[in-house]
Amino acid sequence: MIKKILIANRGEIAIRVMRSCREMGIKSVAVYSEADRDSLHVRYADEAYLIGPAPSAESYLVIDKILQVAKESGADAIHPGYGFLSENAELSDRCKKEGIIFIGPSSYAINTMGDKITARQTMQKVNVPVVPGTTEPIIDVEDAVKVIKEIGLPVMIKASAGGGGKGMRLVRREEDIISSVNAARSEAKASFANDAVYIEKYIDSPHHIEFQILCDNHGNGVHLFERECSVQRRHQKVVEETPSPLMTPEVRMEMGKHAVMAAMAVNYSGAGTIEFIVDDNLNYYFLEMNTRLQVEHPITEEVVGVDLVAEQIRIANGEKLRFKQEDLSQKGHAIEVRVYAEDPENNFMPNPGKIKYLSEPLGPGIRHDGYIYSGYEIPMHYDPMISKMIVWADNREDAIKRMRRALSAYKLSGIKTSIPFLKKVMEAPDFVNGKYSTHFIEKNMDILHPDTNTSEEENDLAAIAAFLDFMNQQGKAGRSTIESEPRNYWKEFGRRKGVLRL
Amino acid sequence: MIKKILIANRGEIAIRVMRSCREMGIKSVAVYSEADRDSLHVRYADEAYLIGPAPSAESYLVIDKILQVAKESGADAIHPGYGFLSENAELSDRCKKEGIIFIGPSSYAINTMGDKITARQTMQKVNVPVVPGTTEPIIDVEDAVKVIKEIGLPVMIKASAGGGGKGMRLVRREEDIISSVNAARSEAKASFANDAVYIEKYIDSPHHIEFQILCDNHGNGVHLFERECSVQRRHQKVVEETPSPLMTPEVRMEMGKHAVMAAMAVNYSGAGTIEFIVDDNLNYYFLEMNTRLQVEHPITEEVVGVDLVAEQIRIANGEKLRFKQEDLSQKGHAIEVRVYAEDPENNFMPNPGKIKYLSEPLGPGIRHDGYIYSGYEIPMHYDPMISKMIVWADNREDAIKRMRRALSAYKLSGIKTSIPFLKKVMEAPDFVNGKYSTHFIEKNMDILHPDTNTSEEENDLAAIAAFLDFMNQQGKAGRSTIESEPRNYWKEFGRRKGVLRL
Amino acid sequence: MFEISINDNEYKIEIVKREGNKVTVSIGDRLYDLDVIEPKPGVYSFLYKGKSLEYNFFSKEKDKNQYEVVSGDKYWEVEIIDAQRRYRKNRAGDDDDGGNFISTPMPGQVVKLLVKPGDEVTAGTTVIIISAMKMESEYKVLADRVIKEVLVSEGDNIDGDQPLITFE
Amino acid sequence: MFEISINDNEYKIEIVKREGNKVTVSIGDRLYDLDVIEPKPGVYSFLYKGKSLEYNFFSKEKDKNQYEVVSGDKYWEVEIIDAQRRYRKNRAGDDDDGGNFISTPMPGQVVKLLVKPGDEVTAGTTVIIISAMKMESEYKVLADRVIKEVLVSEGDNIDGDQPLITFE
Repeated sequence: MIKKILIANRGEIAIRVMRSCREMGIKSVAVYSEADRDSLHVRYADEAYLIGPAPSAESYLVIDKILQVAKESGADAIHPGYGFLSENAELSDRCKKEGIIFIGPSSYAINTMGDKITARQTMQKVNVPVVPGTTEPIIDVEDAVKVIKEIGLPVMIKASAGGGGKGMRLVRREEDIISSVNAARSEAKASFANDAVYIEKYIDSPHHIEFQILCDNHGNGVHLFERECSVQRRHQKVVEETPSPLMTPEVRMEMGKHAVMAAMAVNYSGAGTIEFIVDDNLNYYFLEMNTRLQVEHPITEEVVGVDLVAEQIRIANGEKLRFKQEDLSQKGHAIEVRVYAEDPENNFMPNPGKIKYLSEPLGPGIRHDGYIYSGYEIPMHYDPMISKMIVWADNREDAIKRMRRALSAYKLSGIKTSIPFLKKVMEAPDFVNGKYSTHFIEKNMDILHPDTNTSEEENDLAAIAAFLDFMNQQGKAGRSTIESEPRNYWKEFGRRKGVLRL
Repeated sequence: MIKKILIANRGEIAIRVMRSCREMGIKSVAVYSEADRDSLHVRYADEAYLIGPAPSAESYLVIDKILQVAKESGADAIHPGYGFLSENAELSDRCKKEGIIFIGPSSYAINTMGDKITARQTMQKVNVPVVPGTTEPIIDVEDAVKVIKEIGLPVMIKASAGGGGKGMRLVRREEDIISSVNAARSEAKASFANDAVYIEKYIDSPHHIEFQILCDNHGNGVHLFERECSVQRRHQKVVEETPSPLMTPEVRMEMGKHAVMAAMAVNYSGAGTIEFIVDDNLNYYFLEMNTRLQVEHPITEEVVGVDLVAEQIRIANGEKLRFKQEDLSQKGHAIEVRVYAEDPENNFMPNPGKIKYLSEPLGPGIRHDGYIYSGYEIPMHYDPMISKMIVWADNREDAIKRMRRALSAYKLSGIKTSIPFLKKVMEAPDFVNGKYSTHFIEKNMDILHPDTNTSEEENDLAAIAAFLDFMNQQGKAGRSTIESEPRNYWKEFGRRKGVLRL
Repeated sequence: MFEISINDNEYKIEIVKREGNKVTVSIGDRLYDLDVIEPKPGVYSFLYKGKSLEYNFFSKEKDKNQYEVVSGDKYWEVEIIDAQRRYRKNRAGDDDDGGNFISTPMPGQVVKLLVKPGDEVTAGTTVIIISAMKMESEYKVLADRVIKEVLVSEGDNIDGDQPLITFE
Repeated sequence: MFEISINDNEYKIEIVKREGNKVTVSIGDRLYDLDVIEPKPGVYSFLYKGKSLEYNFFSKEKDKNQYEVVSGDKYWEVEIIDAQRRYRKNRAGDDDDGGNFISTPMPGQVVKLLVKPGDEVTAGTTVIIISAMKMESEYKVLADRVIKEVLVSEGDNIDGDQPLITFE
């Protein structure tokens, strides 16, 4: 039985894992870098050990240090969270060697799924659909035409040696096939001195839909339905929801079965995610498997009613899955947004700094997985995600409304965040109507900026607020009682009126 | 269509109602007393109006002032929350007269259910079980014996004119009936010069179980299952949960039907609660109806997946119920605890004051309905309840574990609260086993006190923490940069070491 | 040098050494090496032999030397005894037996005054009624008393631990 | 008397009257009667003609006169112009065209320096690479430049708006 878990991570996911540990009566061990002594995961854990300087490569990524703390603290198991060492096959192996339970799959599963080519081959072997295309380079025009006709239009022709868009041709019409193949090949030859090309099915309006799976060590596996993750910026997910507005019960069942088959194909153990690319007609293709807990796992927890971290721990403990596929169902609708310390008005530049004031949304249907607190200074060494806001409601429309309420009640000052941007996403017609692909942000960029058309009265009142605060700040040095009496700031200000020549 | 709602309340329930308003795109109007300018409901609302001095009788209870603000602000409807004017028939009538929608039932329903005797008579008329007993005083021993045999033992014999336990006799055995009746009558005669007695079924180990109902204005009514509210102190509910650990599906269905019948008997409109007293054998009797939203409504929302405030507003809007009985089901388990500003170590004395530091539990399965913020001074004029912590989990055992986690992560300083007491409730074997009646707190009082058997090391570390803070406080006056740099308190302290002669 | 009282034990306590957030404290004859930060005013995070511990306080507004310390599910009452406090403690026996006035443990409002200066009241008599948060409490004298001063009026808001009525 | 700039308009602004939390402010030729409290430092709650409004700020650490004001879904940039600020503004035209150094809008770490003093670089050349939160950004010169000083070294932690490299 696992009695003590070392969490080889930081930030919200470390705390997320510790929360389940606490509920299960399991002790948690934090590790931290020199930049993280005052991070919440250190304060939240039962034990905490320093493992090195701020850069991850010298602390959170050093397997030796983590194993050393595990032994020193007597931890039975290591949970890697996501990111950092979560998909590191060496950690999985080293744990096995040291007799520590790795809460995740074997190195075989990590390696097989971590390599695009072996993953694709493995999926083909068990008949999970992959994006149609050639796996061997093509050097003959006749072959290319034959392959394209097999795959069906549209296709993308890509230079074997290519990159940066050079030697790429999108073909939509049959009459363009030969000219496009030739053009791609001659461009490839000119750029890379190699005219071999690959051909791949082109998906016009792609949706990113993934399936959560859980497999125990006794040959049982289930899926916990899908997550729609098409709202992406620079291939980073920004908003996720479940159920997917695109999905039908039939396709869901079929994709779910394929997801479980995909996991079974590598003797998977624990929680994992099968990512699919899906077109508007619900044709779907295996993209990759994430052999770890995902950032967006909470929306599945909300809708299916399962604590995924608790299940990971039970599986690692050698227990059998507590439910069969037919015991699981989706209830209501959940949405997650990722809140980043970044400036949406300034090309989403990361914006670390100190949180001055923090007020978190509460009330019905809101779950908030975060790690910041007022007074905390976000270190610049790590990921700028500061929290995940998750809402649940009976249906999608109400969930969107609830998310709007949550975002407008989430107030913090000191740093800029993506909250204003996320509010705009919740209002964008394409999102509200559930009609969006991975092109959503690009397509809607001009309506995703915060409002600037405000009335004269609104402008005046905002100016007055800033002015009153400025006057308050000016007089700060002169006040002595303020510290213990924050509410009297303003009263004090009044009393000092004369002094300040107002 | 309701576009703007005045919330004639304060504290957590005012904010709870405003949250649903915000999600529904309805403007909210707050009213506040002079003690509440900095209360969160004023800040959270779209509009806010002062209605008088701190005492409720001069502000929150003054119907004229509330109607005046409703007219001035152009509110279409008034939501009374719970407490204050929520079961005031006059407000219901006055609203009708002024053409403002009262979000609650008619004065007829409020009055009929508000009076114990008419409520009991109404229930008997529609065959909803009431606690068996006599409604007319009995002056003859023969009649008494006959009635007792009808009701069945045990019974309580109560002096008609009685009070304070005088003239009361509990009868458990048949052979004691005549002697007990005589004893009660002679004691009653001696004390009150009146030997008439009532006889009532005595319930040994009573459970307080209530049913949530919703009725629209079109003759449709449903129940949303039960809430178990037996954890009470001085008839005040402290912890509520749903489903009740006592319940069976058959009894639930039957009680639910009776609850809907009870509401229909007074042409009920909106959300209401039928309270039953239940014995260990699941015999149940109508106790009273609360013609308003209950404090503990969130546990029903969590388990049934319905926003009760939103439904109240839709019903008041004249809409038909969006679901039938067969559409509703219970999923998982929810528990609510009421957190009071009170000192459990000092006879639960209210303990108002200023919140210095506040850190609220987050993460999976936790809902927190509160209204305090760090820096807020809880006024002494109103109810000492500061928040409600609600957890949801897949089953009762996990919900209890989650509540323990939530309570230990809820940190605030400045005032004493009932949190340590609530933690002990979550650990008490009778609660954990689901075997408790309304006598629970009384029976378990000695194990509901916080731990004091701590080790020397634990004592030393606690003493050191207090000592370090004391030294910090001592040096406070000398520091100037602290205000904007809270995290440097301790660093500053270090630098001042010499000065403080440490 | 300070003394500290916890769970009815008194110990000498001293900060022996401090470097950055590494602190060594002696209490009684025991020595503790700690890693200490104060992430927010009044919240202390200790790392001690690997354990992560966090402390919150409920200190009385009126008495900066008295602490109620909370950590996890545990609770302590702590008093820091400095020179001033020791002096007052020594004096206390002379003119203050702790029973020469009536006060309340919490803030509230005076609802009713039942005595005036000069009244003689017997043990158990209610002399004042205070309301706080919808609850009224009666305050009684513990012994036969003669009322000296009544320091508040009906309707007054009062603080906790404030003398309300004094006795001869 | 102060001036304030909001959405590119400049107005005179003044607190005309104040009693308790009732405040009258004039801005331009408009007068506002407000009920104002500051429930927490830096958070302002206004009641104005019945409306309840709340304001938060993101003020730059380096510049106390510049505010980014947020209320609900709305957002403003505000600058308070006092005597000192006006003086600096008037001077600015003489010796500072805003382009004689490279700085970053946020704190970070210097990853790579690509120039040294005396180097001549053409417009668009990357001169420094900064990393902040897992993202590296290249900073380029906007015109042909001669490097004057390099004020930081590789590996240095830097603040936002801090001059890193200056030009002749």
